[in-house]
Amino acid sequence: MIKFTDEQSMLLETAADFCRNHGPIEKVRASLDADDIDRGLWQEMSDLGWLGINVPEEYGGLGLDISSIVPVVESMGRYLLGSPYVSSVLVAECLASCGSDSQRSEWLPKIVAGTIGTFALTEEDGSWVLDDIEAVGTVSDQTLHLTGTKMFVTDADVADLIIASVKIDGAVRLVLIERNQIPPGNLSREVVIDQTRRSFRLNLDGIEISASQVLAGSDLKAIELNSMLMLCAEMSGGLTGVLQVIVEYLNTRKAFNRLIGSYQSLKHPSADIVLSLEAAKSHLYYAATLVSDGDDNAETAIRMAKAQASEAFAFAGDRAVQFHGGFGFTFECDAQLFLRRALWCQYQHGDENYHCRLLEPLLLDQAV
Amino acid sequence: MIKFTDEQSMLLETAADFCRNHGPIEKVRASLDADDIDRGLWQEMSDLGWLGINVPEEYGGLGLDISSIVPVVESMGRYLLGSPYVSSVLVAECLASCGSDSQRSEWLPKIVAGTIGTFALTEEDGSWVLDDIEAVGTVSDQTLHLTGTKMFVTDADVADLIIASVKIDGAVRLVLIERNQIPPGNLSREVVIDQTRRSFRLNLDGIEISASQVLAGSDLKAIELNSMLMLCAEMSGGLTGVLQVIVEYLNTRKAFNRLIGSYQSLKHPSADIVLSLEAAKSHLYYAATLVSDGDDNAETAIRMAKAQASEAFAFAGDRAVQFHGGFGFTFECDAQLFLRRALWCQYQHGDENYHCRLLEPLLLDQAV
Amino acid sequence: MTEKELVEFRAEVAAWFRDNAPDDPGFLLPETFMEVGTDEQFEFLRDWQHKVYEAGYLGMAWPKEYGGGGRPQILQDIATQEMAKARVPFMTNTIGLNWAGPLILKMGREEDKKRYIKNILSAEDIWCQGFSEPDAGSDLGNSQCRAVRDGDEYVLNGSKIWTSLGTYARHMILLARTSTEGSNKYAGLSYFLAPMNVPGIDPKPIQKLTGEYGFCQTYFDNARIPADCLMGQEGEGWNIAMVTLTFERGATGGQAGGISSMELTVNDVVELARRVKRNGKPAIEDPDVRRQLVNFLIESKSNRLMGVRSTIPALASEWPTAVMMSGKLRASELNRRLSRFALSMLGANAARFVSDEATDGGKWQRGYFNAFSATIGGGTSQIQKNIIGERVLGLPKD
Amino acid sequence: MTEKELVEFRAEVAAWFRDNAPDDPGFLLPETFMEVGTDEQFEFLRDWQHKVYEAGYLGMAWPKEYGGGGRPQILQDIATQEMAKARVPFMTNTIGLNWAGPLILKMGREEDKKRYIKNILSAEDIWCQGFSEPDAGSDLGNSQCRAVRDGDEYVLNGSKIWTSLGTYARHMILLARTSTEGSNKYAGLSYFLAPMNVPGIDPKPIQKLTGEYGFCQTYFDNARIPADCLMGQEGEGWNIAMVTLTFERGATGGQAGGISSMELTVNDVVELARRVKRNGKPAIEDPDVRRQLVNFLIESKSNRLMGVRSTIPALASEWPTAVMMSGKLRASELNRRLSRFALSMLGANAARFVSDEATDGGKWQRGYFNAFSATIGGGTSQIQKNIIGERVLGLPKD
Repeated sequence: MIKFTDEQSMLLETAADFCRNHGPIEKVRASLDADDIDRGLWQEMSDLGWLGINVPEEYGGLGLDISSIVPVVESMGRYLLGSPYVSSVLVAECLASCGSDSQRSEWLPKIVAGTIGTFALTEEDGSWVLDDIEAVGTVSDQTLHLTGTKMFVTDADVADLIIASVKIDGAVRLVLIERNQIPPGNLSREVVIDQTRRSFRLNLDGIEISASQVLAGSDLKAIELNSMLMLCAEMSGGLTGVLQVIVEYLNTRKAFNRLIGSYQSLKHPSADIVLSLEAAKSHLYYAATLVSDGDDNAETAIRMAKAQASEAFAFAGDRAVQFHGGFGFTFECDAQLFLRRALWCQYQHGDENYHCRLLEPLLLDQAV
Repeated sequence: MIKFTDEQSMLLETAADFCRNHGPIEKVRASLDADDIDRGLWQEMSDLGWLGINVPEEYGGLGLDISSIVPVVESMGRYLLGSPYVSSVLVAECLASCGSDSQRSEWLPKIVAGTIGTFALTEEDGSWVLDDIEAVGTVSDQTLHLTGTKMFVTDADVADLIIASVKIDGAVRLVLIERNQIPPGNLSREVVIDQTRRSFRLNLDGIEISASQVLAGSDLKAIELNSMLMLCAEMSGGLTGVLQVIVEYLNTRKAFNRLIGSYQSLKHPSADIVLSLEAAKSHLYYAATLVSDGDDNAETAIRMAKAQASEAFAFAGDRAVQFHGGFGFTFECDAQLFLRRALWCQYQHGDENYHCRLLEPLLLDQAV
Repeated sequence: MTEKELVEFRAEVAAWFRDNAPDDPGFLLPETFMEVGTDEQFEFLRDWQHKVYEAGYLGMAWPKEYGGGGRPQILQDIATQEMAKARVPFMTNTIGLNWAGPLILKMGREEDKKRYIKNILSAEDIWCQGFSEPDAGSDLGNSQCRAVRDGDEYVLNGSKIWTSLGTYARHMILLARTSTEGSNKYAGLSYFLAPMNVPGIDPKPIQKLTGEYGFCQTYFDNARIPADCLMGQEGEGWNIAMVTLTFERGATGGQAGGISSMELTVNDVVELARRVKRNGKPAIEDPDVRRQLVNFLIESKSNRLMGVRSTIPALASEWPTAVMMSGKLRASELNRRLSRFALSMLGANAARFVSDEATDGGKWQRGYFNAFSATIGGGTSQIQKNIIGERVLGLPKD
Repeated sequence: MTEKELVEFRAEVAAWFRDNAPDDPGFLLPETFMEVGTDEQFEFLRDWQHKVYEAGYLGMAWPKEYGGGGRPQILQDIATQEMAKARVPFMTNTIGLNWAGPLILKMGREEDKKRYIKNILSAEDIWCQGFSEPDAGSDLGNSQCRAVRDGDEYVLNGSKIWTSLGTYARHMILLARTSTEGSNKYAGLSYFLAPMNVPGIDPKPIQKLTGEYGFCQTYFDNARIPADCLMGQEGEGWNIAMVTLTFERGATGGQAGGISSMELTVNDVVELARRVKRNGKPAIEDPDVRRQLVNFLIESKSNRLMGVRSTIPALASEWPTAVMMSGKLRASELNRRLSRFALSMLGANAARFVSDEATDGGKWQRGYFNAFSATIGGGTSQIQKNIIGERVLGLPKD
């Protein structure tokens, strides 16, 4: 029911080591709200071949499916690493399935080599329904004139290509915007709750691209589900990280002459958290297995995983702050880093209420 | 905002004493599933004048409003007393407002003197919407032929009059059925979760009453709200009772050489329960005040009170069983008596989900 | 065996249970062996187990020479799965099949195996368990029930509690104190395969919060049992009890197989939601019911997936014992909340109790009350959380 | 005063606040005095308090001879209510108005009253509080900060934490240890009205989890303060601190009045639900949002009604101290959950933080983070539940 190949095991081991080495929390703290990504880290990821894991072999990748990325992203989540890795991998996945031959030939080898990609999908009202957009592309001759505004475009300033959703003749299409096609001033940094993220607002007004930059396909659902799988991986890793922070403090700090971990009011919620982590990790690898198998139930599995992990990680982050007492209220305490990460992950692509409502028809209204 | 008169204070004091004296738990246990009500108890209540509290003075009552009953019913709930008191009082209230002059003159003085009344409203599907019924009354000459079945008719076997809801010419009306109009065999005892209740199924088929037994009014909403106010009073009392049971055990029983009340996993939920009791009691007397004032917000207050207390009392009952450990699993432990009472009260006239949904338009869709 | 043979075997078992599933007896059956409260229930269930054993679908992997099937464990696993799917009544001799039987096979003398195993499988001999005591709380080490050697007998005095099937059982696995000395309270305990039909052993039914029966308090008043009922040596009782408990937790194999309860699943509750009305409308259409059902489906999926994932070493979490140590907590609390929730779908009819007029005869109300047996018995949920906090996460003791 | 006069007064105050409410300063204001993180915030709030005092709506019931209004308490209560209704910024000198001021009026020397009271009201002198210490946990009795008498001075060494407004304060109410002997740890504590502008007193801002400032850790390095800063006698510190805390809890009267925070109400969140979109639709139309809002409305109504009902002796419950002892727990936990919930209504925009692009400038996200100050400070919610269990219900100590 859950498959995990030797290949994936090896990748997981490498990723865990790599992220542990790059993940001392001081390094993460130094990266908060940074002006640039960690170029050294990026180069190392690229050198390890991680950017090509899900790229077809003909374009220089390993030819594995997107679910093989899960252990890598989970490990990153464990140490709160920030990078354009997930967005680049997802852009590659999207190009591989929705791009034209020439788009694939042009971009996939570049991504394998370290070119950064990202998405511009969400708009001002923060809707999670990806085809609920207002940005427009108007064709005249062979040029596409874009208008509208996109939000939460991560690492947009360092991305070489941005896949954006716009309406062309009333239909939602994906377009590929290159870095040099964005006028200066159209990008502005956003202040987001997870300071390890570098997020931008992208004003599409005045951007002109060639009509050939429209992607052949526009499978928004695939983008949504793949993104969610990656978020679940981050959350599973993050839950592990935050629980370590909690356990360490509960085993160190004393109150009324007892280690605070001996109090059931802290011990029992910590037990709840470890069980929620076990659940999250299980849903994650189950969803990954179904994605890998191309199983029709993958959507259900991913939405379940997203709903469960969103709630669990946000709860753990909240309790982590509370259980650290006065120290938890300071920026210096690592609990807040995880809480912020949890809130980011929870509100990307829909929280538990959203997905549980979407799960209702999938789970309840079919023949048993 | 909450009014409580000296008159009510005195009544409360008398009621508390009375119920404490009649409420040793052994007596309650002896009454479970009994074939008859406690006639002595009933006589005493009648002698105290409690059956006339809300009956207009012209019919021999005290002429107070229904909310004055609250402290009496709360005290009864505290000791799990069972009796046809609430149903009789509510029948009197209904007759006073919906009955004809002759119906009032005939029945109200009798109720003050101890005649038992009850309602037959709910039907087989257990719907809480009181006008969602199928029972029918068909008029021919001056006779009304009844058909249909009613559920949860408490103390029907000892009631002298039963107010039932039936559809006459498509409209829901209330009719007054006298004891001698019910053929033998039309009543059968029901097994209900709260063994202090004596509940019956009433088959209306074959019952014929005079057309003059139709009540002039048919204010089902008033019946619903008044019944709920009484249930809230029972629940507030019940919460007090069950918390006493919990606290006593937690201060007596030891595990691993410590009194179990010293464990936070029992202590903290107990703290939650006392706060929920304080809330329930407050909502109760607020709702009683608004009812007494004839305030338009009484409906909102009662539904809030019902929703909050239903959840709180059922939670407390559940935890009471759990916290008693192995003993809690036995019939001998009093926790189950309260849990059963809580479940009865919760599912009469709608649980918290039902009322919260009804509160939405009342609370959210009006101008702030 | 080949994959094909397994598939064929599964089909065969499924067919047998389809054809042989007992008819509705006309009374509400218990859902676990701890709830057998009347003679008619007991007899019905005993006969059913006997029939399943005769058909060859119980104890399939137990040695042939003692009455088992002597076949591969995988076949029993398949038979058990199909038994569960067929939703037939459970195998009532649970203590025998899952605790005493495996223990005797693992540690018993040859004569014990010959004497007990077949009758455990056929339900000829019902077994019960004598570990807990009224005042010992959750720590078995506090057991006070005495067994004093007197010639070739032991004399028993004291009492045991939560003896399910106590009045029907022919044998008891009994933990009793043979010494009050020794380095610690565990050292003086011994383990017996005790007969129940002996003067001075008196199982008294305990009325449960449901009003029904199913457990006893078993009193020992100078009851004399043969000395060869002792299992192992005097003073080894604690260790043998711990081995027994590993069978209880299902952590190791060795049980006879067969379902031991009518497990309540979320799908049962979904199915209930489709056919009952809450407030005049099918419960499945109620937005609150729908949301709750989805939450429960996710939770039960979590539990199933955890079991699967934890068998893949590469995917172990940093707290690898969490899944194993939490099985009882997760299952019992889910069951309590789920049966509690099922009630809420019934509208006013939630307030009924076991009777013909109640939905499904009142099994939902009774199920909720009975659910406490698992959130309390075998260490309360509160104690389970302590165990997870301390043994899994390494937090300090209270 | 007549009912009519009160009504007129209320109208007058309401009109004044309507006419004098400050304009939006163009930056996000703090919501409590513990969140004042920048000079521009501080100056704005200090000026506002000064203006309210000058208008006569602060300290109305404090004695006229020290700078108060010398008028009936009921008038101040009305003014405070109207201030809250007008949703104007809070009175920033909270420690002075609600703790130090009432204490000095109750127990201080005549010269203290003359010296301090007026400037507390006018915000000329900001006060801060020095009770908590970094390693003392929730028990003030563990305070280690030393005050050693040397001639007509005390020499201070150690540190205090959670000093809000520490960098702006001119005075501190300070609990320090003058003796390590005595029958118990409480006996050696003394209470000071200490100046802050003294060499060796160094308040260092602490960065909060929001990334902002608002608290300090105040270090004392051989700081010398005049001996007459001692309040009462040496060794009376614990008792005076307890009196101070009764003012904090608001259990007794005596405070200057005026709102001390921008209280988040459920109605604020309902209002937010009306104007924001969750997933493309007004949040108020989302069934999960609606249900949650109703629950919050019931809970906040519970809190308000408890306060009212508990003043009616005949309606006291069997645990009459429950309401009073739980005020902080109920309010702080509701606030945390409510602001957390408010976030969830914003859809993807929930993931923003303090900035122009965020809904209401990011006050909801910041509000959630800041909410922990109350669930942690002044005894964590976990400790509060212990207190209710032990002191209200009479359960045994841990």
